[in-house]
Amino acid sequence: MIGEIDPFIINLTVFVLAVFVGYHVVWNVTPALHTPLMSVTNAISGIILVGAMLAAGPAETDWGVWLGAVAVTLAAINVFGGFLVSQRMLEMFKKKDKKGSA
Amino acid sequence: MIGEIDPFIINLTVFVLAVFVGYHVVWNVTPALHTPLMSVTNAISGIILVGAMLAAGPAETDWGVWLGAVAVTLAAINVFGGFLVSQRMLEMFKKKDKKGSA
Amino acid sequence: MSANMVALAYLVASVFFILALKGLSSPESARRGNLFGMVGMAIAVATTLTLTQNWPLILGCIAVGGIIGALVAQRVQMTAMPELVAFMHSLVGLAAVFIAIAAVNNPVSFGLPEILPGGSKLELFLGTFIGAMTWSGSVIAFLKLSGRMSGTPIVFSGQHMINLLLAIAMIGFGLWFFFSETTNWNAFIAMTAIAFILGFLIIVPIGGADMPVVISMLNSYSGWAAAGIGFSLGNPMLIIAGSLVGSSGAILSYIMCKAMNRPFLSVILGGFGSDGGTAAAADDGVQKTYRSGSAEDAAFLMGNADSVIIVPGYGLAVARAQHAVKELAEKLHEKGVNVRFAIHPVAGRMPGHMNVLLAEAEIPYEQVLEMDEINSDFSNTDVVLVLGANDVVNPAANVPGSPIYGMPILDAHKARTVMVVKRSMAVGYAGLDNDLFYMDKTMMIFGDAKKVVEHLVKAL
Amino acid sequence: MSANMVALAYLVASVFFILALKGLSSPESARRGNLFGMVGMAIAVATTLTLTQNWPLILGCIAVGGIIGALVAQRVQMTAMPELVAFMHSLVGLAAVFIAIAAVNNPVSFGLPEILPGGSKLELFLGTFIGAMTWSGSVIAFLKLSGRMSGTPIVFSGQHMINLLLAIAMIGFGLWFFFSETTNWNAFIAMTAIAFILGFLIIVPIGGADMPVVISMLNSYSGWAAAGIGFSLGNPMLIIAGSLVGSSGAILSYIMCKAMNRPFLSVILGGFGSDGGTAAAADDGVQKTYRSGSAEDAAFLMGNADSVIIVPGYGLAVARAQHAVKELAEKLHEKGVNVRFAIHPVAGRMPGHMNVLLAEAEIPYEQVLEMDEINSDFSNTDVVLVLGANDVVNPAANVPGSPIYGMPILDAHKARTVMVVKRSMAVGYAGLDNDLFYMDKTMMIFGDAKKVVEHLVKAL
Ligand SMILES: NC(=O)c1ccc[n+]([C@@H]2O[C@H](COP(=O)([O-])OP(=O)(O)OC[C@H]3O[C@@H](n4cnc5c(N)ncnc54)[C@H](OP(=O)(O)O)[C@@H]3O)[C@@H](O)[C@H]2O)c1
Ligand SMILES: NC(=O)c1ccc[n+]([C@@H]2O[C@H](COP(=O)([O-])OP(=O)(O)OC[C@H]3O[C@@H](n4cnc5c(N)ncnc54)[C@H](OP(=O)(O)O)[C@@H]3O)[C@@H](O)[C@H]2O)c1
Repeated sequence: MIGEIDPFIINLTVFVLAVFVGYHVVWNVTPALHTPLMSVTNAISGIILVGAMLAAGPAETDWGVWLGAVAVTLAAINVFGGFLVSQRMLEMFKKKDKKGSA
Repeated sequence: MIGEIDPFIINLTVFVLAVFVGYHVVWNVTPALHTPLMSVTNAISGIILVGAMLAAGPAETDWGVWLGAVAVTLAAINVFGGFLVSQRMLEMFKKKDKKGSA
Repeated sequence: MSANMVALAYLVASVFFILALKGLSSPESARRGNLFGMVGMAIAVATTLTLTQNWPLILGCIAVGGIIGALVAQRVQMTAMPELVAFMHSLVGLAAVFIAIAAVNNPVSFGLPEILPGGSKLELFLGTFIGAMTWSGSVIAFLKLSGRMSGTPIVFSGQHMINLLLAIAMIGFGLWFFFSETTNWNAFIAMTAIAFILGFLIIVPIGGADMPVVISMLNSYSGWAAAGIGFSLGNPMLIIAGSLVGSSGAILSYIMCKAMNRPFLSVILGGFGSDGGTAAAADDGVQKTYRSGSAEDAAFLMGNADSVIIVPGYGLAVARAQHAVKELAEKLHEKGVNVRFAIHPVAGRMPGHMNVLLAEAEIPYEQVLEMDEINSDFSNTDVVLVLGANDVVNPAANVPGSPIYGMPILDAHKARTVMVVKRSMAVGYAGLDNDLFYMDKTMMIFGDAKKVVEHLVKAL
Repeated sequence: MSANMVALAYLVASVFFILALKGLSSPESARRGNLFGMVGMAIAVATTLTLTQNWPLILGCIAVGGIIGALVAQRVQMTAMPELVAFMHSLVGLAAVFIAIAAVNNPVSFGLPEILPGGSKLELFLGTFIGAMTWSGSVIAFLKLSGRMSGTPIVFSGQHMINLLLAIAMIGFGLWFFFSETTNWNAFIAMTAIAFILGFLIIVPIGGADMPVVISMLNSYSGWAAAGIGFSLGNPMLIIAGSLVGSSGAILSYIMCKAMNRPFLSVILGGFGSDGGTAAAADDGVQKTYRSGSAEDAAFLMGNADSVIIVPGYGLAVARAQHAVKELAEKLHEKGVNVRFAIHPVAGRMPGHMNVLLAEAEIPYEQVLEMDEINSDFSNTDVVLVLGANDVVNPAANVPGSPIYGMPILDAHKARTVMVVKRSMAVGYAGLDNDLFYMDKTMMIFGDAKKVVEHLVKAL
């Protein structure tokens, strides 16, 4: 059956399920980690990098490709910055254990 | 892109997301309602009725169709019995409110 | 309906099923959740009806099944819920087998090619075998839980060997079916028959009280099987609903095994647990003494207590004592006693069993507390009344080397006075003697739970 | 790679993203979660790389961006997290606009037809306009949060009218773009430019302290936009990751609005909140009196208390007093005082702001309690130290008719003694006078939070 279904309906199915997953996963995040949640989702929204790479992808380099390259750079700042700053923050939430074992 | 993807991968995507949803939703069920959870999922597993209807569906009624009809009956017992007994049980969990408002 | 409309309707039905389970997160929203489940099923069935030609026959069958189901649901005793679930479960298994046979007979009606492709054959093989095992396993579970068959594990030597040989034979026939050019009915029927027998043989060695884990596991399997059929038909409805049921069964099995502190595999391999009727096990040579008292003694002590915790167990369900208990709680409440109920996650014979019984008796659920919520309060409690519970209050769980070592228990032994209502000194489901019964502060009150509680109410 | 392999890899990456967010459910698993997020991103990027021809250029750009990102992440002060998120957010918006322009220029490289179909045009229009607004909105948020621009709402008459006219113009150019046979660059550029301007104009009237809601909302929008692009490219990776981000932003906005007891719409329409620097509002004609004391007085009282609850607020972040506070807590602890921290859900300028600062100072998170956990303990507490907080302890929230009526607050006013550290009698973000400051049991200690706390530590 799935072969005959319009891609839009399939996308919609995936979307609806993903929203349910997101809803539950985010509500389970502990309030103490809401700032890291913001920065992790910020990093994940850097998935736009995938789109930017497609824009910078074609072999003939016209101005659109250069625009794509700039987008790649911007998105990469977001991805690296987002994950690394989250890492830094989350390390802080751990410190206490270190001291306990020291 | 989704048009070129094998239906199996699409099904897999839907499956993986649905398992995540199921996992979260079930863990959020309060332990006091674990028996109703069993009977509700029992009723939902009556979704096999959909398959039974397809088996009983064809116009030329050979023995396969009759088998399908029996399957429809069995699955229907499950669906109706499951949802109604859940309803009966859950009414009990409510009774107390009634008394409070009386 | 076009494939797109069907897919869209199925998506809507799936969302309703998800909302149904979400509703069960609290007693307030649970009834609405169940309603959502019904709506989802109605949408799924109505949608599928447009794909069939035989709808008078189908609607007739649904009506017949529906009436039977409704009658069963209306008549069943709340104490019989475990067997009901097992019974209903067997129907799903049987229906799955019939559907698989019908699909082999006429693949086209399922949108499959006339000559079954290998993948579909594999899926039909899996569907049939899981369905058949679900059926026979659930039937045994039903018989054991309803007491129509002894709960004692049926063990004989070479058992696992025979099962292994049968499984190999079944897979052999499955391969024959798989590699036959045309539809090989002989192989298919032989395979199905062996699956039925195997289902019986695998389940009989499992003790009656392990049946809830078995049911839950089979429930989970049937969910995964539905999802598997969904893959072969490319039907997201079956995939999503199947995954929900599959996760639910798996999580419940996990919760039960964890609360019993037993590995899942040991439950499934069987041989554990008795009917609960055997006499106290060998007592290390030392004759232990216990104190027994009358309902009047107990009523006097409870009437003068500040706080009472009631620990219900399987015996409450056997005796159908829930309504008497409700009266008892009210009587005590009138005397100014703080009465609460402590529920162990595996008290009784299915998860949440006690909650349903207490809810049936209209005991407000604020008085009914889970183990984690109440365990620290036992030490400040005057009287604990253990009503037909045994393993869930057995302090042996704290002793390394005990078979139930590590199982979380209700700390009834920490209360100032313990009263235990049961019919004899017999062991519970785990077959272990219970040191709680021999403590100085413990008083045994022998008798059927319902009768004893009724006496208590009168004496108060 | 074949489309199937790509789709499979994207599915794996999606699962990693889900696990990343799941990890944040507890501080113990959070770092592993973040790692999962990185792995997911690495898989997504590596997979996409196989679809591009220009990979030296792309890898170079990623390297440059990565280095900049790493440096920023390493250097940023923890107190500057709100502005950092706003800054990073603006980059996503700008990247989205560039991608949309590139897609209009060369649709084929995105797997779209040479002549853009209507649906894709619509999606590109939405993507551009949300991206542009995200960029300009986040830039303003960044400037306001980092203090480079006054947090005061910029309001002028006819503001909403102008915005409406611009929006209509933007949609008009969008329609022109949509109905043009060939690629209509004029319409597209005009539309984009208006979207940028509109982004500025819509955000400027919103007060500085409402920026977190704005950021969160824009974050949510950018998630939905990514999901939308996923629809047009049939890319499940973008759909799933986008939905996760979208839900997260929406839920955080909801939580913030609920904790402030303000409808979302009133936040977005703007005009609320000041820089926090204005003098105490009109005091109903009556001159209210307050008592102020020195750090030494406060140290004496706290040193002799049994229990102290510290309520940190935005002022703690402004003063960067977290390390000093840690020393204070340790000093008190050595004296046998039971020290705990009470965190209001919207204390500071982003959700969880205080938790991060206290974690940075290595204050064990068992001492750091959420509002619900600690609110009932205030009445049994000797001393409450309010450190640069204001609105979150304003009892006006209990007074019907007050602008913050209904906002849940920390019950600091129920403690035996209240000490408030701030620089003046100025109002907080909500612009309201705080009756807590005028209570008989309250002592104001004026000064910068860090300096005052350092004095306290010395005096103890
Ligand atoms: N709930 C679940 O989901 C689940 C699943 C799997 C396994 N289990 C197992 O089931 C057990 C449940 O523990 P439990 O404490 O509830 O039950 P239990 O340990 O089986 O003990 C029940 C006790 O009730 C007494 N009893 C039986 N009929 C009675 C009657 N009519 N009146 C008064 N007393 C009666 C029995 O003693 P007498 O014969 O002396 O009267 C027996 O000792 C645990 O071992 C658990 O691991 C539970
Ligand atoms: N956290 C979020 O996610 C979020 C989101 C949106 C809105 N908000 C809003 O932000 C507010 C947060 O409440 P809050 O109590 O944390 O902050 P607040 O009400 O804004 O008060 C902060 C106080 O800190 C003082 N202060 C500033 N700098 C200081 C310094 N260097 N040393 C000492 N004190 C200093 C200020 O008084 P002086 O000027 O007299 O020193 C001010 O009264 C709430 O109204 C909330 O609704 C929060």
